Amino acid sequence: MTKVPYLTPVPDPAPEPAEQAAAPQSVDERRAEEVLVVDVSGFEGPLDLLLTLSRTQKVDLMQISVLELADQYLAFVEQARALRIELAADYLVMAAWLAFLKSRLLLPPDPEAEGPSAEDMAAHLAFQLERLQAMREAAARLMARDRLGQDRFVRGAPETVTRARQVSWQAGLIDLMRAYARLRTKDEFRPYAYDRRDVFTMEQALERVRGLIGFAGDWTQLADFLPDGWESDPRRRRSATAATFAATLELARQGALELRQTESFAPITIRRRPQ
Amino acid sequence: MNSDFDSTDLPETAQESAPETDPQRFPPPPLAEQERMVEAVLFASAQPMSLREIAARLPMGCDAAEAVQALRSRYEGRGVQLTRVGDAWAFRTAGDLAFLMQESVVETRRLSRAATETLAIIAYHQPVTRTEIEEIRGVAVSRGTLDQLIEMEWVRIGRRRQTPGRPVTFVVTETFLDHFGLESARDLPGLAELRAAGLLESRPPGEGMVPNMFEAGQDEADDGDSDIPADDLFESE
Amino acid sequence: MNSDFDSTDLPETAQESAPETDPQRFPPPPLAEQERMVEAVLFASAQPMSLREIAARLPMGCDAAEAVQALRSRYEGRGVQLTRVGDAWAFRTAGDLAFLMQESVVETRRLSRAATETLAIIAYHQPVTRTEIEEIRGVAVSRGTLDQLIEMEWVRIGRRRQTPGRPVTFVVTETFLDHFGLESARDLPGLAELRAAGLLESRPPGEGMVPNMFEAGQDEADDGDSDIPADDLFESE
Repeated sequence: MTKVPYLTPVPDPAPEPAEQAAAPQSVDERRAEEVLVVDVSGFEGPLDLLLTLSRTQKVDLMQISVLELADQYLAFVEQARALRIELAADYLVMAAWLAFLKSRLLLPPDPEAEGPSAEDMAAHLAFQLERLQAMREAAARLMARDRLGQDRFVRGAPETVTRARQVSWQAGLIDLMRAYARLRTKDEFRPYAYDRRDVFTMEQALERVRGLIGFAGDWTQLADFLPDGWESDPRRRRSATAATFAATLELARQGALELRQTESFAPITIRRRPQ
Repeated sequence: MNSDFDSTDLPETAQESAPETDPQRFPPPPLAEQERMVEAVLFASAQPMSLREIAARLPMGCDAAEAVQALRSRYEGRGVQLTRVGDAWAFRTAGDLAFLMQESVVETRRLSRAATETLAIIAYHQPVTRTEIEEIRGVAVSRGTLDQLIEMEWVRIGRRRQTPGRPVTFVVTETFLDHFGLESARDLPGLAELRAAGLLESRPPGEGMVPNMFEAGQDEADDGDSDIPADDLFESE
Repeated sequence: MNSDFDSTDLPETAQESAPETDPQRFPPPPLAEQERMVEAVLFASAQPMSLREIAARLPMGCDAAEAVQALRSRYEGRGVQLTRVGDAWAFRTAGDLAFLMQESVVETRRLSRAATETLAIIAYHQPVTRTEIEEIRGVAVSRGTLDQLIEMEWVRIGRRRQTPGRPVTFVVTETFLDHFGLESARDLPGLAELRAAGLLESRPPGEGMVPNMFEAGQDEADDGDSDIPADDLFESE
């Protein structure tokens, strides 16, 4: 008979299990049940759940009955559903796969079928369970070793090694000059100098805004401060706008003017700071 | 003499304290004296020291390897032992005296089950990719788990695997060996048996095999730190 | 300690002499064993320990004084000695080996290309702002590069430029001039001389191609690099 683990629903408190109070159980039985009284979140994935279920078979993992295991797993999932426990998708994927494997194991082999046989699939699952179990035991053995800081100790008063460190840097004048020459030569290939005709500098903008702000007693749009002949060409307009905006920020910082913007992307208006 | 270290092996940056000592003119101190020196140097250090680091502190012409061996047998059975940690050496108190040392115990954060399992898998299967760890555990490895192990300096990033996607691999460190009292990763308990049982093989599930239930492998390529030089120290053979 | 694991996993090393040993019923361990115990306890202790403190850590019935004396003679002439510190005991490096505890290292390092170039620009154009350096190099200057040059005392921070943002400027130091055997930074050969020396082989840059942006009063204009398409200038370093 397949033993089905008892599930506590995750969201609601479990209805008091009747059989716990009822028939007295043997210690072994109770312990076996306690192991399985876990909510799904207590398992680290379907493989972990399968490994826990396989323990109830009380056989070496090498001789595990994958068919029985599949039944146990499917019953577990069925019960979880009955209790309306949300199972993570990977549990359901495993359930579907196990149901498929079960049907393959029960049916006579189809000589036409391609891919691994049902036995291969079952063997691989058994291998995975065995390997996971082996790694768990290895982890426990590792953690039980004499550990540094708990069983074995380092020198409590290590002596510091005084380190007189001198760094001598290797760089001669020739390296320096070469580096400089390299940079300068590079200029011929890389046009890092740009055409300044289309650049309105912040200095120019500062000068212009400073001169104009005196006349703008009331809120005036930033765009109105752009110099003549810079509005049409988008490149020139962008440069002039950026420079003018930076200049107004600078002047605002100095306390010469005030900036206002009613909402995001609304036009920016400025005025001279009232005295 | 000094066969393990020819001069080109020494870091060219470091010149130890008596550089004016000409090895031609002054013979190295006798082995017994070299042993005393290694004893002093290793006693003073809380961290394991490699032969090269020890040699850099000794006068020219000393044979660090031989001195270490002599020292090791001297401390056999003592309350303090000269233990090998990968390619390095350190004095550690004997494990059987742990009961005396309760007061020195450092409280450490208890590792989660996921972390201990992941650590064991890395140690036994190294170098191992994240996908392989996930394949063995049957669940996705949360980034925090590996981060924690790396932060504890028990795990580091090894060479990239030369397979499509060039996934990074994980290996255990010298600090790991030191912590668990292992001379090398080959001394992991039960390693030979596990290998003989075929349980350290990574058999990729074939078509139609157990489903891959998590989105593994997608983050392998972005793991970064591609150029961490991975010396073969701890990689299992 | 090992409480979280089944007893089957326990290594055979641990727990041979149980701490709950009843002094009435069990004789104290032999002196050789007591000596081992003192050795481990003193090794692991951060402070020198008095006989009373040592005794408190040993099993009942041990003779701490005798064990300490035995241990002391064992370490006589070794690289490490059991020494008395006030009325307490501690392991210390043998006095004649103190020289091993210092390490004088002379490292010779080459400056990185980024550092050399940055240094050259500062030397030729000082006082120069970071933005200007970046404009000449064509790549961003990492903070680390400037920090390194400042730490080497070849570069220091000069006056702030009296322009918006008041950027700091960098200048070379006396130490720099000393190292390179220069009277002043003005002694650095100019472009024409570099060319004459064969260091600059190609033809001179066309007029107007390279604006002389480092003449006083004109460089503010170059400070804002907002109008330069970033990708043209800043290749990643």
